[in-house]
Parts: sequence; C-alpha cells; structure tokens
Amino acid sequence: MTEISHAKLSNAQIAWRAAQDIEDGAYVNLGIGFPEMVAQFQPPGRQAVFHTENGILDFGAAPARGDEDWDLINAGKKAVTLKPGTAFFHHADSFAMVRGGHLDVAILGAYEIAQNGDLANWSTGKGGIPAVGGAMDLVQSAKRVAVLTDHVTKDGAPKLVSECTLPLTGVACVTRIYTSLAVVDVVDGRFVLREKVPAVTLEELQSVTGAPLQIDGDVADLICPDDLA
Amino acid sequence: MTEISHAKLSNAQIAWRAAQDIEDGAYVNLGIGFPEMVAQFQPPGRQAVFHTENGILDFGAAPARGDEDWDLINAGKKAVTLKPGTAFFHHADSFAMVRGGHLDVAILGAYEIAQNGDLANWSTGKGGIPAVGGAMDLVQSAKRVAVLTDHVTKDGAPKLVSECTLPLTGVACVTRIYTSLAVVDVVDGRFVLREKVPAVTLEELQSVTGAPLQIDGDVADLICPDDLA
Amino acid sequence: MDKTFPSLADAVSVIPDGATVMIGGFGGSGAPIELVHALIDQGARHLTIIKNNAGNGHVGLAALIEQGRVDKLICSFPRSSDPSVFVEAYKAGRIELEIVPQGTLAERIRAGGAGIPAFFTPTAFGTQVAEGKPTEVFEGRSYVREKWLKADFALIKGELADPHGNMTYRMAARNFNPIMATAATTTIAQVSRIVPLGGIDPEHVVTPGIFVQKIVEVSAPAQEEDLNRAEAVYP
Amino acid sequence: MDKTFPSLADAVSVIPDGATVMIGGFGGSGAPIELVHALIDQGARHLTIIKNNAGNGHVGLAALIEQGRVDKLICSFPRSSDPSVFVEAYKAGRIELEIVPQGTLAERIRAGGAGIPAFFTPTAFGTQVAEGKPTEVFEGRSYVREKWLKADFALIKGELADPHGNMTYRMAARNFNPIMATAATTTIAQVSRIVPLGGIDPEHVVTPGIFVQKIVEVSAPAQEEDLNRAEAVYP
Repeated sequence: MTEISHAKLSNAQIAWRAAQDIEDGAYVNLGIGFPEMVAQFQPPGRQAVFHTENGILDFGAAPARGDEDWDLINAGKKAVTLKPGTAFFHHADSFAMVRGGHLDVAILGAYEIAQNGDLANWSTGKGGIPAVGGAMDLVQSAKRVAVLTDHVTKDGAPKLVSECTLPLTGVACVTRIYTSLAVVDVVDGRFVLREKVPAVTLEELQSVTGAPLQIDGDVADLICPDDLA
Repeated sequence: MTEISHAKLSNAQIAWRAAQDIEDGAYVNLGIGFPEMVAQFQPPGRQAVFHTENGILDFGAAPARGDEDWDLINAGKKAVTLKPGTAFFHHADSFAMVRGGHLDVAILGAYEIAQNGDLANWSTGKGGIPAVGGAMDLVQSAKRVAVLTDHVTKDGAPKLVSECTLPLTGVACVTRIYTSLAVVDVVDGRFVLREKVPAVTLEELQSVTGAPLQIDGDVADLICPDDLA
Repeated sequence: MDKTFPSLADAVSVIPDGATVMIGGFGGSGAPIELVHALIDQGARHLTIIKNNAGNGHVGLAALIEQGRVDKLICSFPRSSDPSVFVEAYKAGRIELEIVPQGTLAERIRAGGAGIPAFFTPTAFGTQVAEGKPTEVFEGRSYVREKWLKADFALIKGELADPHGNMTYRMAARNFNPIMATAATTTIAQVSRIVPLGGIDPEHVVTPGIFVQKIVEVSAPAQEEDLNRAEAVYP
Repeated sequence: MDKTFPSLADAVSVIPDGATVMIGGFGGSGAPIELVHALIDQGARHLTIIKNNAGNGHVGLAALIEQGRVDKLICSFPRSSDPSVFVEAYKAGRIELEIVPQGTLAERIRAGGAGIPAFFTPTAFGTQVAEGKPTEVFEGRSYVREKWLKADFALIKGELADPHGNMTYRMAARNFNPIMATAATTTIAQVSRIVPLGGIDPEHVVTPGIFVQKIVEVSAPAQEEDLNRAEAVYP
C-alpha cells in the first residue's frame, strides 16, 4: 500500500481535476470544506456561477482577514465577497433553485459511495449529533452530483463500495467520483473507471476499491499539476 | 313586491354598509366591479390596506383619465396608483398571502349564497366560457368572506337559498352577506338576520329569501346615508 | 457567459411545433407582446400555451390563437372585454381549454420551478374545477391535490437584465413573469434595458440569472392595452 | 396603523410558555440576537424553537437553551464550531431534536405561510430522515410527502421597516427571515432602522407588511459571530 499512498493526489489536485469538468456558465454548488477549493481552479476563459444555500448566487472569493462582513457568508459560515452579478434571495427561493434542478453541478465530500450512486456523507452512524444541512437536497436534484474524496478511509478501507453501510444522504444520486487515485463514473449501477493515476496499476486500484471497476473504452491517465497552492 | 324594490339600498349604500365593518389596518381584497366601491367608504380614522391578486398591496385610487399607467393595474385590469407603503410581489407570493390566511376580509359579488355558506359566483352554468380567476382562492382562505349583492335576482328570485343550483365557487365559505335589504350572517349552516331596512317587515324579507332567516338577538335597522356618490 | 441575443427572431427560433410555452403577463401588464409576435412570425404550430388570460383584440396571444397556432390553453380567466378570438376558437372546437383557479395556476407554476411534483390546496375543494382530483383532510380541513406545471419555454417581460440574466420588473408587470422563469427549460426574456454586470443592486434582483437563458432588449415595448385601444392587428 | 413598538421587552411580552417560535438567521447572519435576548429576559418556558442552527457559544439561541427554556428544536444543522450548549442538553435528554433537511425545512416553512398543508419533495427519499413518511412516484421518480410548519411567533431580523411592516434585509442575512415572517401568527421584527411610510421603494420590498405584526428598531444590532469571537455570555 505504500506505493499507492505515494501515488495519491493531494486534495488541491483532486479539486483541480474536478474544476476541469465545469463548463463556462455552469451553476455550481460547492460543499463545505475541501470541495470549496474547486473555485480556485477554474480553467482560464471559463467562469462558473457559484450558488450557496443561504441565498447568494455568484459571490466572490474570501475577503482579506479583518475585512469580513458576517452578513455576507457562505453555507460554511465563511465570509465571502460581492462581485458584479451577485444576487441575494431567501432560503425557499434558494432551495427552489436546488430542488427544481436548476444547478448544473453539486460537488460534495463523502464517507461512502456505492456502485449504484448511493451517497453517505452526513452521519458516521455513531450516535453523535445528527446534522444534515442542505446536502440531501443538493444530491437529489442537481443535474450532476460529483464527489471529491480520498480513494480510501484513514484506515485504508475502500470508500467506493458495493453498498453503503452508513446512513444515506441520497439514493442513486452520484454521477462522478474524483478520488486521490482515479476518476470514476456511476453508470447503470456500476463503477466505470475513466481515469487513474499512472503510478498505480488497474489491479492495485481494484484492490482498494470495494466494488468492481468496469472499463468502458479508454482509461486515461489522471495527471494534475504539481504546483497547486 | 313594489314596496320592497322601493325600500332597496343602492349598490353604493350596500358598499358603504360593508365598509363600516372593516377595522383599521385590516388587509382587504375587493372583488372586481361593485365590491371595489367599498374602498370609497372607509370610515374616518380607519385605513384598510387593499390587496390585489396581480401583486400589489396598499395601492391608491384610480388615476385621472389620461394618467393611467397600464403596468399599475388591479385584478379588474383597471388603473390604480401608488401610495406611500405600496409593495409589489409576484403571483405566487400574492396567492401565498391569500391561501395562507393572511387576508382579513375578501368582499365579492354573488349569483347565489346557500345557508351553509356555499357561494356560486363564477359560472351561470349556461355553457358560456368558464372563467374563474382568483375567486376560488379568495373565498376558501380569507379570514372573513363577505358578499355584496342585491337581495334578489333581476327576475325577483331569491339569491339567498337553501342550496346553490349553480356551479360553486367555494364550499361553506361565506361569513356575512350585505344585501340591498339586509345584513345576514352564516352561522352553523343557517342564515342569521342581523339587520334589515326598516321599510320591510320580517315577513316580507323572508318571502324574498330562499331559506329560513333565523333571529339570534336583536335585528338592527339597516340605515345608510342617502347622499352617497 | 453572455445570455443576450441581438434579435427576437434569433431568441425564439428554437421553439418547435408542439412545444408548451408559458407567457407572462396579467391582462396587458407584463405581457411580452414583442416576443409573442416574434413567435407568430416564427411559425411554430400545435402549441400548448399557459397564460393567465386568453388575450384581447388581435395582438399578442389573441393573434397567435387567431393564426390557428394554439391547440390548448391552460388559463384562469379566458373571459375578457374583447375576447372574441379565443371565444370563437373555443366554441368552434379548435382549441382545448383547461381552467385553473388563479392561485392554483400560480402555485402549480411555482411548484414546477421548485421541484415539487404535487401539493395540497384548499382552493376549489367541492367545486367542478376539482372534480376527479385526489382530496385529503389535514387538521380537519379538506384539500385538493394539484400537480406542478412545467414548460419547454417561458416568454417573459422584464424591465432590466444584466448579461447573466439577473432581472427586475416594472410595478404590477411582475405578476406571473418571475415564476414562469423558474418553470421552463428555456426562459426567453424581453427587457426594456440590458445593463452591464453589476448594473442591478444584488438586493434588488427579483429573478436571479439561473432562471433565464436568453435575453433580448426591446427598448420601447408596446403595451397590449395601448395596442388594443388603437385597435391594432398583428401581423 | 402603526406596528412599531418602543421596546424589545414590549414586543416579546406576549409570548407564552409552550409557544412555538421560529427564529431567523443562518449561523450569525440575520439572527435576531436582541429579540432572543429579550425573550430570555421575558421568561417564557417549554418553548419549541424552529431554527436552522442550534446556536453557538453562550448568546442567542444557545443562551436560551442554556437557560433550560427550550423543550424541542426543529433544525437542519445543530452541529457547529462551538455547539456545546445544545450538545450537552441533547445528550442529557433535556431537549428533543427533529432533524429536517435544510431545503425541506425552508419549504415546510414556506408552505406554512402559503396555506399548503403538504407537498412532495425528492429530498431525503430512501434515507433515515424520511422513515415513516408517505412516499409516492410521480413521472417515474420517488418523492417524500412533507407537512407544513407554522409557528405562534417568528422572531426575525431586517434592515429597514416602515410602520406598516414592509421590510428589507441586508445581504445574506435575508435567509430564513422572509419565509418565517409568513408562517407565524405573530411576526416580531427587529430592524436596524424604521423609515417613514414611503421610505422603501415598492419595487424593493422583500417582506410586504401583511406578514409583520410588530417592529422594533435596534439601531446597532450585535452580530452573533462578533459576540462569540468576543466570548460573550448572556445574560
């Protein structure tokens, strides 16, 4: 497994890879934490419009420390900024955008993803305080639901599994998974491998994946820049 | 019947009487046509807020001829004016106000009112073009639903009836009826006479009413100013 | 990203025969007359139209109906001061009519845009309009179940738009326009003025750009009411 | 008609024991801290609170919970950076929790204000959160039926209000405030400034006055975020 951990992409690299798939003009919701990094890596010439559940469309990057206005925050309660084209709206209108299928992409983290697209990302099932937020709405209704994740858990167990064991966030909702080792699509109830890092073999990748990886056409090399912030 | 037609209130007088029951600060929707006259007769010191289905709260009176702005109209497509406190909103929000029970009073015309409060005011049942507009929403959800009407049809038939024969606008929805001869409440499935014009006797009134008029306490004299515009 | 189109004809060119089209407006206020006339010029047939009214005179929706282009109308109030075009088509059996109470029409459109396939309303319970629809009692009161309304296209009219499609409206011309924008796959807006990005205060945006796909500037739009008073006829 | 009240204490004095109270805000933005503190001073107990978050630190809702005044919380995200007050109460069994997905929470509140007793949403289908709720298939997709949420009182925070209760908000502090205003029997608003009638452009009104019953001016409202960074404790 040592070789595999050396081959792994950083979170920034995973976010960079996900950003390459976002079209100019796409409406995108980025989950709290790691997925927020995607906004930094938009390819030149493309401009996505970011949505945050608490009622802003097309907000700008974080302000300088000390310049925060706590009425201008994202769903992670972090300060953001205005930009030309920003719009404010209330929570029911915000989730009308989500539930009505108006978002092109939602990008979230995951505890587990099943081969049929089931996602578990809200509860470790250990009896802590349950807290679901807006994830259940996003995963069920965005046109594409992408997951960013390490390919395995901290203990080395697969996060791509045949069936989720943790409480579900949504059923058959994930369309693409960007991991530290691969890009995997969910197609007709199966994982289809699209890209993998060159340093791992298909067999190695399968050995850390909890359900069969199908091949459908070419498997491209997953290569990301080294110098990401 | 000649005596009764002499005793009848004018439409302006009926509207005046209805206006006396509207509290200061009440939110009121006035139906197209005759009910719109109620706005002219608000008692001094009281100020109702008028709602129109097409998305205005607290609009002002009609503009002078030639000053109309056809983007500033009421549900009857007549021009109205702005006043301090006016608010605009879209149709879903407008009917959220209606359906959510936020209107204190809706005042409408009627073809027939049944003793259980059923109202028929949208279709003569004769195969013309059906057209319902916002009446079905208003009658089912305003806190009080008042009807303004001549006590009888043009042919002299009762409009207050035991059961409606025309297609219903709403079920058990009318709370008070202001007619050209009387003020009648709907209470527990029965007409209760509150006021009548002094010139008709109880027997005469009952003879032009299609269901029993109950007496519950005093029946006051229904007296309106003579000099209404 | 720039959603502006140079001409009405370009903007409506994609509407095919058989499309379902929502048209904003209440009476003449907020009715996108120029877009409807562009649709007349464009030629699409067998349309299903969702609009509060059936149109007046011989312009706008009335003209579209007069051209025999509308198979079905979903509407709350097809009766009007001069409705002869619709009435004739309806009486001759040339057009189908679905009557929906105005608040239910608005809520069905809002539901279509908000991903709510069905909801319960007290409106029309016990009336002809609710015949055949499921009913249910909640907290002792009876309700009718209604379904969402969606469309392939919405033709709407606004006051300002920026290139991302953020929009404002003018007074009571707002009416059905913002909710129809949410309920159509492709929303085409005519506005009196296109302003640069940032030209609309973020607090004053009524329709966020996510709901608008195409924008055309019509700098001095006609008012249906004025056209009808002038007895205009289109084309 | 003048809905303005001279003091927070006057405005909240009518809230009885056992009331259901919606509280606006998302994190610190739009949270009516001063109204919540007035409610703490006022003493009502056995409250059911509907709010997106469970509060942070020892101010606002967290302080109300710390005082043992909340029996039940209906909430989408009770976990937060410093949630110890709620967590302790919950683990000790002193407070009941109903978890609602954020969009469903917003829509249930909107439905409460709009007279819609139930609606269908795709959200949470097939998850623990939907267990025991009716489901149905529309157009080949599965949906969960959810019911409206209403309250006796809503405590909200705005930017401007006129004496009739027309209101605006400040940036993302809008969040749950406008919809909660619609869903409560009595909506009590704190605003940064009360302006004369006509002081808000009719095009810019976000909450029309029909939804607001009481208004109090709090000209320099505290931000929950700032209070918590300063480790403030109430009372």
